[in-house]
Formats: sequence, C-alpha cells, structure tokens
Amino acid sequence: MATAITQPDAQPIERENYLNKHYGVWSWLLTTDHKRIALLYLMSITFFFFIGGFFALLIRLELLTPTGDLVQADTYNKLFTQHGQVMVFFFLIPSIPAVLGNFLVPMMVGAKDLAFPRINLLSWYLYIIGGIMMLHCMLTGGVDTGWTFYVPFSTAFSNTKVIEAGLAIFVVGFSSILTGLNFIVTIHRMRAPGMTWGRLPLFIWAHYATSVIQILGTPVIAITLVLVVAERALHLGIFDPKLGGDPLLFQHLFWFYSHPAVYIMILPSMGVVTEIIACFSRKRIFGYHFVALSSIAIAVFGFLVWAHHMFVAGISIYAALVFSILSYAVAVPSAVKVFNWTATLYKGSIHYDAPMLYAFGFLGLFTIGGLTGLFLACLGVDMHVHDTYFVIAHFHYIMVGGAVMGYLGGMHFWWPKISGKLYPEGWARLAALIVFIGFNLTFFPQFLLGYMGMPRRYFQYPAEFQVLNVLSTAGATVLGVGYLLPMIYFLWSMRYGKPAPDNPWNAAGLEWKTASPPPTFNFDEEPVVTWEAYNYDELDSEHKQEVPVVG
Amino acid sequence: MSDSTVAVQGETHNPALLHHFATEEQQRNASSFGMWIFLGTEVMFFGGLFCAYLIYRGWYFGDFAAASKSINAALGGTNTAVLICSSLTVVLAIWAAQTSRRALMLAMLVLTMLFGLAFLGIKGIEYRDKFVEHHVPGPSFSFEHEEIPSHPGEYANPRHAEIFFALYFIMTGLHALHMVVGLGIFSWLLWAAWKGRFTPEYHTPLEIGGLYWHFVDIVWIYLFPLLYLIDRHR
Amino acid sequence: MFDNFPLWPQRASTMAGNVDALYIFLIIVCGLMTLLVFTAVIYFAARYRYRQGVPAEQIEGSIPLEVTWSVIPLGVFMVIFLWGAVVFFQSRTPPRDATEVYVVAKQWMWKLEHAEGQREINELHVPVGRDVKLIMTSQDVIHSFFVPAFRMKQDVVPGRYTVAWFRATKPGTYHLFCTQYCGTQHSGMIGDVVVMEPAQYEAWMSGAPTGPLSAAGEKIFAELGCATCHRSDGTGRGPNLHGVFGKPVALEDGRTVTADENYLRECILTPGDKRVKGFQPIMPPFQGLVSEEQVNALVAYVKSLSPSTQPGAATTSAAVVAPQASGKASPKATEGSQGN
Amino acid sequence: MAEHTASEHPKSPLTTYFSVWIALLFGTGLTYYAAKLDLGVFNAAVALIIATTKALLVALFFMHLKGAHEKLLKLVVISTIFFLFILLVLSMVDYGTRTWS
Ligand code: HEA
Ligand code: HEA
Ligand code: HEC
Ligand code: CUA
Ligand SMILES: [Cu+2]
Repeated sequence: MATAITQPDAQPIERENYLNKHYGVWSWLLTTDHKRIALLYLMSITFFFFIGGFFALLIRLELLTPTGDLVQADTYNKLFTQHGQVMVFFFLIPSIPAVLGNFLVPMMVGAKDLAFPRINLLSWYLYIIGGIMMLHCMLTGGVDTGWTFYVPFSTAFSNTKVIEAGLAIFVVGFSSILTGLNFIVTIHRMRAPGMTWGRLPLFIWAHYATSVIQILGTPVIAITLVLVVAERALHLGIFDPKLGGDPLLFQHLFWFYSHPAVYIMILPSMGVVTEIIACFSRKRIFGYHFVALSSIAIAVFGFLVWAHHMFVAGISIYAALVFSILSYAVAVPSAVKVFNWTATLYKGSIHYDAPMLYAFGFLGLFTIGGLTGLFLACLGVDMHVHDTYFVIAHFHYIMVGGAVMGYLGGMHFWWPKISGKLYPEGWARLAALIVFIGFNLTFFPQFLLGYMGMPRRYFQYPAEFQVLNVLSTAGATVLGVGYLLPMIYFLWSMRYGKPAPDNPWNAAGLEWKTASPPPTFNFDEEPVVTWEAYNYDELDSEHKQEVPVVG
Repeated sequence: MSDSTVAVQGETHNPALLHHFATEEQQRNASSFGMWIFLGTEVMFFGGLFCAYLIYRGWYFGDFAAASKSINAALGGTNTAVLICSSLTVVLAIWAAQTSRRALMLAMLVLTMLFGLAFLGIKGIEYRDKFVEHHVPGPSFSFEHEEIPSHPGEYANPRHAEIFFALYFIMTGLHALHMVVGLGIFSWLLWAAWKGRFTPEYHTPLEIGGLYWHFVDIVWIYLFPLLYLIDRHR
Repeated sequence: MFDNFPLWPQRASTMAGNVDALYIFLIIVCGLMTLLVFTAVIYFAARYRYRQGVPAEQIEGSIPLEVTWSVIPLGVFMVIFLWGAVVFFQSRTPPRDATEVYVVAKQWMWKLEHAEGQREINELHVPVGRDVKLIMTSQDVIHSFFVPAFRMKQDVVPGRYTVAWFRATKPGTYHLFCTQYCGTQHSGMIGDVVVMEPAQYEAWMSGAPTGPLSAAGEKIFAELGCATCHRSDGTGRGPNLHGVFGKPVALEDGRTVTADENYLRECILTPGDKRVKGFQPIMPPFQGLVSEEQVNALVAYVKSLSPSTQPGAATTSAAVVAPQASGKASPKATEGSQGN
Repeated sequence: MAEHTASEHPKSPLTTYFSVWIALLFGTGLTYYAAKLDLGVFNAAVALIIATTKALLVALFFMHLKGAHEKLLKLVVISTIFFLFILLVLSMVDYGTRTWS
C-alpha cells in the first residue's frame, strides 16, 4: 500500500489517545479537540433524542384510542410540537454533522483539527444554551404551535411560551451555522497533501453540501424567528392580517429554510451510507463523481422548492405549478444516488455486519420515503393528503427510517474508532432487525390512515381510524426497544468491550490509518495521500486472509 | 515565511500560529475565508428582511412612501457618509499596519470607532424623533392623516405605515446591533494594536475585523435608499 | 368488519375519481420502482455475498448508465407533474355558475352561510350533482377545510378569501375536518357534509326560511350608508356597483385588476389599497367596523348586482328560490349566540 | 496546501483608497439627489443601481475582493447573492401571480 503512515500493528496498552490524554471535567468542557467536542455532542443529542422519543411514545399512547383520554388536548398539542422541535432542531440536524462529522471530517481530510477549534466549542455551548432554554420552556409550560410556528396562531393566539421556544431555536441555529462554517473552511483549507477533491471520501462531499445549506438557509429561519418573537411581543403587523400583514409570508420564510433543512438531515446520512456500502461490499463507489455532484445538486435544488409545503395554503396556482415541477428536479439527484448505491453492490463481496444491515435498512426506507415525497410534490394528490398522516408517514420514513438508520449505521461503523472498543455484533444485528420491523409497523399504517383522510395533529379521531392507529402504537413500542438496545450495548462495550484494532473493518479512508482511539492530533505524522478513495482492491490484496468480521 | 523575522516588534516567533495549522498562510487564508462565509450568512440573515420589505413595499407603496417621508433623510444621508468615512479609516489602519506605521494605525482605529459612535449617536437622534412622533410600532403608534406623497388629499393607512416602521426599526435596529458588535471587535483590535500584536507580517485580525466592518457598511448602503428615499420627489 | 376498518376513503365527488386515478397511477409507478430497487438490492446482496477467495470486481462507473437513470426518472416525473397539475387546476377553477356558500372559520367551528340565506354550524348540506363554490375566510387563525370523501382541501386564511369547489356525486354524510393546526380544539373542529338528493335538499332549504344572503347584504348596504355614495344611477360620489363583479377594473395607479371576491372584500375593508381610477379617495375603510359575516353579505350583495353571476340563479331551479323569494326579513339563524 | 503558492498581501496604494472613498461619498450624494427627481418607476431602479455600485466598490477595493488571488472568495460572494435572489425571485413568483386568477 502506498501509504506514508506507519501503522502500528501491535496495540501498546495505554497508548496515549484523545480520551486518556487529559482527565477531569474541565479537560472536557474546555476542550478544543474536535473528537472530544463530538463526544460532548453525542451525549447531548442522545439526551434530546430520548426526550423526543419519550414525547413520541406519549403521542402514540394517546392515539391508541379515538377519544382523548390519556392527556388533555393542550398537553397533546405541546407533545407533538416539542416532539417535532426537539427531534428536528436538537437531534436530527446536529446528529450526524456534529457527532460523526465533527469526529471524522478533520481525520478524513488528513487535518489535525477543524479550522476553528474554539468556534467548534462555541457551537457546542450555543447548542447547550439553546437546549437549556428549550428544556426550561418545556418544564415551565411548553409551547403548542406545532414545530412550524405558523402565524397568526403563534404570534397572536397561542398563550404558551412561543418566545422562549423561538429564541431557543434561534440560538441553536447559530450552533448549526458555526458547524457548517467550520466544515467548509476545513474542507477547503485543511486537506492533507495529495488529498484532492477527487480523492475525498463521499462522506466529505455530503458534509460539504450540508454545510452550504446550513450556512445559507439557517440565517433565514433565524431572522424569521426574530420577526415572530418581535411580532408576538409588540404586535407589529408584519404577519398579522388584521394589521395588513400576510401570514403566508411567514410560511415562505419558514420553508425557505425548513425545506433545505430536510436535506441537512438526510445528506449526512447519505454520506455515511455511502461509506458503509463501499466498505462492506469491498468496492469503490459506482460513479464516484455522480454521487459527489448529486450531493451538491441536492443542496442547490433544495433551495428552489420550498413552497411545496404550501400548495393549499393560498398561494397562487401558478406558483404552485412552479414549485411542483421544481420539486421533481430535486428528486433526480436523489434517484441518482439510490441507483449508484445499488450498482455498487453489483459484483461486490458483500458482508452483513451490523453497519451494513443499517445501510440496507436506510436504502429501503429512504426509497419508500422519497417516493412518497413524489406523491406529495404532485399537486393533484397533495391537495388530498396535505396535513394528513400521509405526510407524517412520508417524513418519518425519510427521517427515522432514512436519517436515523444512517446515523445508527454510522455509529456502529465508527464506534470502534471513537471508543476503541468493539460492540457485541450479535446484539447489534438483532437491534437493526428490531428497529426495521418496529419502524415499518409504526409508520406504514400511517400511509393508509393519511390517504383515508386522518388529519395530523389530532388528539382524538373518528373511530374508524382506530385499528391502524393501534398497529402504529404497537410498532412504536417495538421501535423504542430497538433504540434502547444500541444505547445499552454501546455503554456496555465502553467498559467490557474487546479493544478494537486500528482498522477493524479493513476499511479505506484516512481515519482508519490512525490508532483507535486516535491520538489528540489525529495522526502521528502528517499523512500524504497518493491513492483514490475506496481503494478496496489494494486493501484486499494486502489482507487476503483476513476476514473483516468483528464480535 | 516565519523566517522573515518581525523586525518592528522584535519578536522571533509568532505565537499567533495555532497548533493545527501547518503554516501562517494557511491560517490566514482560513480565517479570511471563514469570515467571508460568515458574511454570506449575514447576507441571508438580512435577506429575509429584504424579502418582507420588498413584498410590502409593492403592496403598500403609497403608505410606505408617506412613512418614509416622515423620517429624516438628511440624518440618514449624513450617517451614510459617516459610515463611508469609517470604512476608509479601516483600510487606512490596515495599510498602516502593513507599512509599520504604528501611530497611524492606532489613530485610524480610534477614528473608526469615533465614526461608529457618531453613527450610533445620529441613529439615536433619529430614533428619539420617531419616539416623540409616536411612530414606534406598538400601542402608542399613531400615523393619522399623513398624506401619501404622490396622491395629495389621500391619507396613508396607519396600519400599513406601521408595517413600514416595524421593518424600519427591525432593519436599522439589527444594523445598529451589528455596529455595536463591530465597536466591540474594534475595541479589542485597538487594544491588541496598542499591545503591538500587529505587524506587517501578521495582522489577520485587523483584516477580518475590517471585513466585518465593511460588510455592515454595505448593508447600510442598501438600507439608506430603501428606507429613507421612497418616492421622495414630491 | 370493514365498516369500522376501511382502507380506502369514500368517493363522493367528481374530483375523487380523478385524484384516485392519479394516486393509483403513482402507486403503480412508484411500486414498480420500489420493486426494481429492492429486487436489485436483494439479488445483488445475495448473489455477491462474501465468499472466500472471490474478490469484488472494481467498477469505475458508467456515464451512459448515469444518464439513463437521470433522464428516465425525470421523464416519469414530468408525466406525474403534468397529470397532477391538470387535476389540481380542475379543482382550483370553480365553474362559473356554481352555488355559493360562504364559510367563516373560527376557533373552533365552521360557520356556513348559503347564498340563499341558510346558516349552519359545523354542518353543510348540499345537493347531489350541483357545483358548490366555497368562499372562505377566517376570523382568527389559519384553518383548513378538508372533506376526504371529496378529495378537497383548502386552507382558510384570515384577512382574505380563499376559494374551493366541489360537486358531490353520492348522497351520504361525510367528514369535514380542519386540517390546519389551529389551537386547543383543532381536532374538535370537525363537522359533517350532508349530501342530499335534490328533492330532499329543497325540502331542507325551505325548512328554515330566510332571505337570500344578498338581501341581508342589501340591508347592511343601506344601514352603513354605502348607498349614499354608490347609487345605481351613477350620480353618487362612488362608482356605480352594478355589473362590477367579474369585470376588469382600472385602478388609479395604472394597474387593472379583475373584480373578484377578494377585490370586493378589499375595497370594502381597506379602500385605499386599490383605488378605482377617476374617483376621490373618500371611501372610509370599514375594517374593524363590520364582521366577517357582514362583509360576506355585502360581497354577496355587490355580486348580485352583476346579473350573469347572480348567486345560485343560474343553477338553482326556480323551485328552490321561490319559497324564500322575499318577505321573511329576519334571518332565523341556526346559529347560536356567537356574533363575531 | 498545494493550490496556492506564495501569499502576497493585497496591497492597494493609498490613491485607490481615497478615490474609492470620494466615489462613495459622491454616490451617496447622487442617490439623495436622484431620489428628488421624478423618474417614475425608475426611481427605485436608479437607487438600487447606485447602491449596488457603491457596494461593489467597497467589496472590491476596501475588502480586497479584487486583489484576492483566489476565485474562492468570489465564489462565496456570487453564490450567496445567487441564493438571496432565489429567495426574492421565487417568493415573487407567488406574490406576483396571486391576483391573476
Ligand atoms: C429528511 C427529510 C426529508 C427529505 C429528504 C424529504 C424529501 C422529499 N420530500 Fe419531504 N418532507 C419532510 C422531510 C423530508 N422530505 C418533512 C419533515 C415534511 C413535513 C413538514 C411538516 O409539514 O411538518 C415533508 C413534507 C413534504 C411535502 C409537503 C407535504 C404537505 O405538507 O402537503 C412535500 C411536497 O412536495 C415533500 C416532498 C419531498 C420530495 C419530493 C422529496 C425528495 O427529495 C425525495 C427524493 C427521493 C426519491 C424520489 C427516492 C429515490 C428515487 C428513486 C428510487 C428514483 C426512481 C423513481 C421513479 C422513476 C419514480 N415533502
Ligand atoms: C428527526 C425527527 C423525528 C424522529 C426521529 C421522530 C420519531 C418518531 N415520531 Fe415523530 N415527528 C417529527 C419528527 C420526528 N419524529 C416531526 C417534525 C413531527 C411533526 C410535529 C408537528 O406536527 O409539529 C412529528 C410528528 C409525529 C407524529 C404526529 C403527531 C400528530 O400530528 O398528531 C407521530 C405520531 O405517531 C410521531 C411519532 C413518532 C414515533 C413513534 C417516533 C419514533 O421513531 C420514536 C422512537 C424513539 C423512542 C420510542 C425513544 C425510546 C426511548 C425510550 C423507550 C425511553 C423512554 C424515555 C425516557 C426514559 C425519557 N411523530
Ligand atoms: C363616502 C363615500 C363612500 C361610502 C360611504 C362608501 N363608498 Fe364605496 N367607494 C367610494 C368611492 C369614491 C369609490 C371609488 C374609489 C376607491 O376605490 O376608493 C368606492 C369604491 C367601492 C368599490 C369598488 C368599486 C369598483 O368599481 O371597483 C366597492 C365594491 C365599494 N366601494 C363598496 C362599498 C360598500 C360595500 C360600502 C358600504 C359598506 C361603501 N362602498 C361605502 C365611496 C364610498
Ligand atoms: Cu381549525 Cu384546525
Ligand atoms: Cu419540503
């Protein structure tokens, strides 16, 4: 292998690495090491994921029966609002970028750290401040506007803590902006010698595209929330029809960010899945350049389609036509990705390790979620299914079935690198299976419900919808178990897991060429890259005998 | 690069080079690139406001014109000039740093801040006028019987004028907030310059701070005609 | 068992079939795509699973393939888009001579007023086989009018009218849902659309005799003093409102707009925004002085002055109009006590 | 990094700075003056053209966008403006056609 990196085969016990170099709370809270910040983020987003999941379980329990018997109407409204807000802004948007991206982007490009380590830490603190505000908001009354904050309900009618929730999301938005900024500068400026654009892992391309959206989209939601807060506090009239304002303006501004934001959530996951598929089929990615450019295309086209959330909101018919056709434009690069992943499997040498199972799950569920997106982008169908459970099912298929699957796959794939320990493979495969089954049981019935006309954000519903709702609730319970399992065995492995070798999967990529866990500055010597990404042919010819199986 | 020793301050090694950068040049490029990207963010931040402005200006042109006429364009114009001068002093400060003119650099930084303060002062006068005239959106807002400039005898709708003033206060207010942040940055720069941190070889913070300052200037360059000069010709 | 466990919504309007056809087309196309992708993935995964000594074959990629699988989906997408656009366009262009129902949404109820004068709450009675146009506005937040059996949905926005229409095809009682989250009782903001045979419907209509909405509007028109400026002989200080509706109006600022419901509404509430060319800006704004129901009545009245679109006239059979021709002035509302 | 070689500070001579400064002040006066003229619909256009020219002057000379030896910064600027236009133009697709019905 044409590597300039020394790869110590034997693991010296107690090698100095980023985890054991310093001890103490302050060495974590004041760290500028991107890997430690990634772990800080990991803990924070896991916390919020379980809060959001807890809300989801309460939602599902309430919907077990047609009448509202578990919680009050207002409580239910707060539940789905905060479920949405927590899951979107405090879990999924930061999930892969701020954890895996933070950990891996510098390593994958061969840098010692992100370009601005202190800003990286600042971004975590902003996240925490926003998170504390959100928690405080929830504990002292909560907010009930729906995660979409539609005016004039949020500005003039809701009597919950809209301002605090708005500011919390404002703050956490800047955390997201700073992460994106750091990635872009790092990817442009900090690549190791020889790491050309054409050699970058596709994970990096995906994060680059994500960062573009974070940088250019997030400020728009920030200013929109400022306007909402100001309007609510001072009754300015910018969104209030009584004072001459236009409530649809809010929706335009909100979705200008929030549609691209869905690609903030899915692109990193696509990056993860690309790495996993390449590694476990021992192949270079089919059509590297197309996969790379499709990420950029998704990011750019993603900005052109926002009003497809507003087809029946009262926008002009002509605008609806324009936004519908543009929505199909953004589906093309997604299709390109799906086909290239599939083609990568062709003539591969496919292993069924846990990360790959998650990647398969992603592939299937994303495809279904994406294809149902086509239903929604279709004007004639959307005017029936808009704001029904069909939409709920669509986006959970992409965000839970796609993005969260990808996130879990990535966590399994890189866990040996992050923690230096191996997780129990059998349990991991079992968890993947449980998540997959639970997921489909939860959300497939919702497509049927949606087409039958069950509106979303209903805490009581006509009795004929009950059977499907019961199925969905049952599925959510299974899904909950599926999510608790990895949590448990990851924690378990930190103490009892077998030490991981530097490259347990025999994977390509610079991050595998350093120790597990990596030293503070990632590499003992600055790497010089002379090979393409996904050089699995070279890797496999070296390790003919070794079977990359763990556990 | 670091061999070309920093004669002025007598330092041999630049402590500002952070561990994870290979060279000073890499670090400088990263910083200015980062700042430009941040400014891109800022453009979109103000962009949302411009979008709202554009729509309502189209809808309520007459009311906007009437409301715009009630603000003092002379003060706004003066403020534009003040900001332009401050931008000049910023580039001069950087030039002074590049050419080792320490006194000039300090003087220019002080001048920049004075211009910035002058801007805020004038802004304050404007705000006070609006406050006295009850043009601040809210319960005490009043804009009755103000003629629409191009339609004599026709009165502006106070509700729509209120939207103008809401946008006016939010846009100029956020701009002023950026000025305050800028003054904070420049206080730090002044302190660092005083301490002799900046040399012909290393004055990245000055350049970065300057970029920010100029950007705030550019925002104002747009705000001025858009807010102060609607339909002024009658 | 399928009575309380249906898997397909009822189909009770002319649009329903169109939407269903499109939906089924999408299911087939996307189902085939899913099948293709899944079969490929599963087949490759099984066929090329790891075997000792059989290395993966490295493939760079293929531009022809990439082009194929970008262009073909794009083509399919365009078909979907066009079909969807056609269906959407149909459902967004109300037929000219539809019966009109004014809808006022508020937290958390639907108030409906037929052009003939009937008022209902959370219940809408319509006859089979007649086009019904809904002219909707909200008193507070955004709501959304959704009748799954009609495959029809339109947000109801405060401060303006939005319009929807349908033609029911099957008698029965169907769900009416609010599908835009609007606060505490959002899920309680539901009602029924009762589709009746024409004869039944007429009986129902005559059950609660009230004057047509335009008559109520005429009364308000007089009470508020509109008539002092708007005279039918054209001598008033304001424009003659006869025949205005549906015609293009030249505005003071040079624009020309079509006088639709939203325009009339705006003219009444904020006359300054769109001023008719050649008139003094003397009309006082009525915003805040009239309730949504009164605005509706006024709009209905002004519309009734433009004969060709006399509400209901073209489609409503004489038998329907006759029983309530005039006389009973006090509208006996089915409505409770809530005014505005 | 390999892609850029020796770095030179983008040094502009003082004359440039001062002429740009004069031009900016002149532009400010010009906007003010132009606003007083009745140009019909062109008032706004003129104001925006002048403002954009001024903004360009600041960006190119004061912010050294012109001297910048890499295209990257220009790319950042151009793409930002591109996305800003998307926001404005596509919103107008709705607002501009709402009354067509
Ligand atoms: C990660 C999140 C994510 C992603 C990636 C997407 C992706 C897409 N979304 Fe989705 N969407 C959401 C999250 C997401 N969405 C959320 C959260 C909402 C609701 C918000 C709310 O109201 O609360 C929503 C709502 C939503 C709506 C509004 C529905 C409504 O409220 O009425 C629409 C309408 O157009 C839409 C469309 C699409 C489309 C076209 C895509 C496309 O990008 C999908 C592209 C992918 C594919 C198409 C699959 C792969 C392609 C092939 C296998 C090709 C072959 C196919 C053929 C040839 C047919 N989405
Ligand atoms: C990333 C985004 C994300 C994720 C991961 C999820 C995950 C889930 N979501 Fe959610 N969802 C949204 C984003 C997301 N959702 C959004 C944006 C909305 C719209 C909100 C709105 O309308 O405003 C929504 C709305 C929404 C609704 C509709 C509510 C309504 O309209 O009335 C429902 C209903 O079934 C639902 C269900 C679920 C379920 C069952 C999960 C499951 O996947 C969750 C599984 C996880 C767990 C079950 C956690 C396991 C934890 C435990 C078992 C431990 C117990 C907890 C403690 C000890 C604290 N979600
Ligand atoms: C003081 C006089 C005055 C009163 C009272 C008045 N109007 Fe008007 N109205 C006008 C004038 C003048 C115009 C034309 C200029 C304009 O559009 O503002 C007009 C325009 C209109 C138009 C638009 C007509 C067109 O040709 O497009 C409508 C509709 C209208 N008025 C309805 C009403 C109603 C309903 C009322 C009572 C609730 C009312 N007006 C009361 C003076 C009046
Ligand atoms: Cu009304 Cu929801
Ligand atoms: Cu979207």
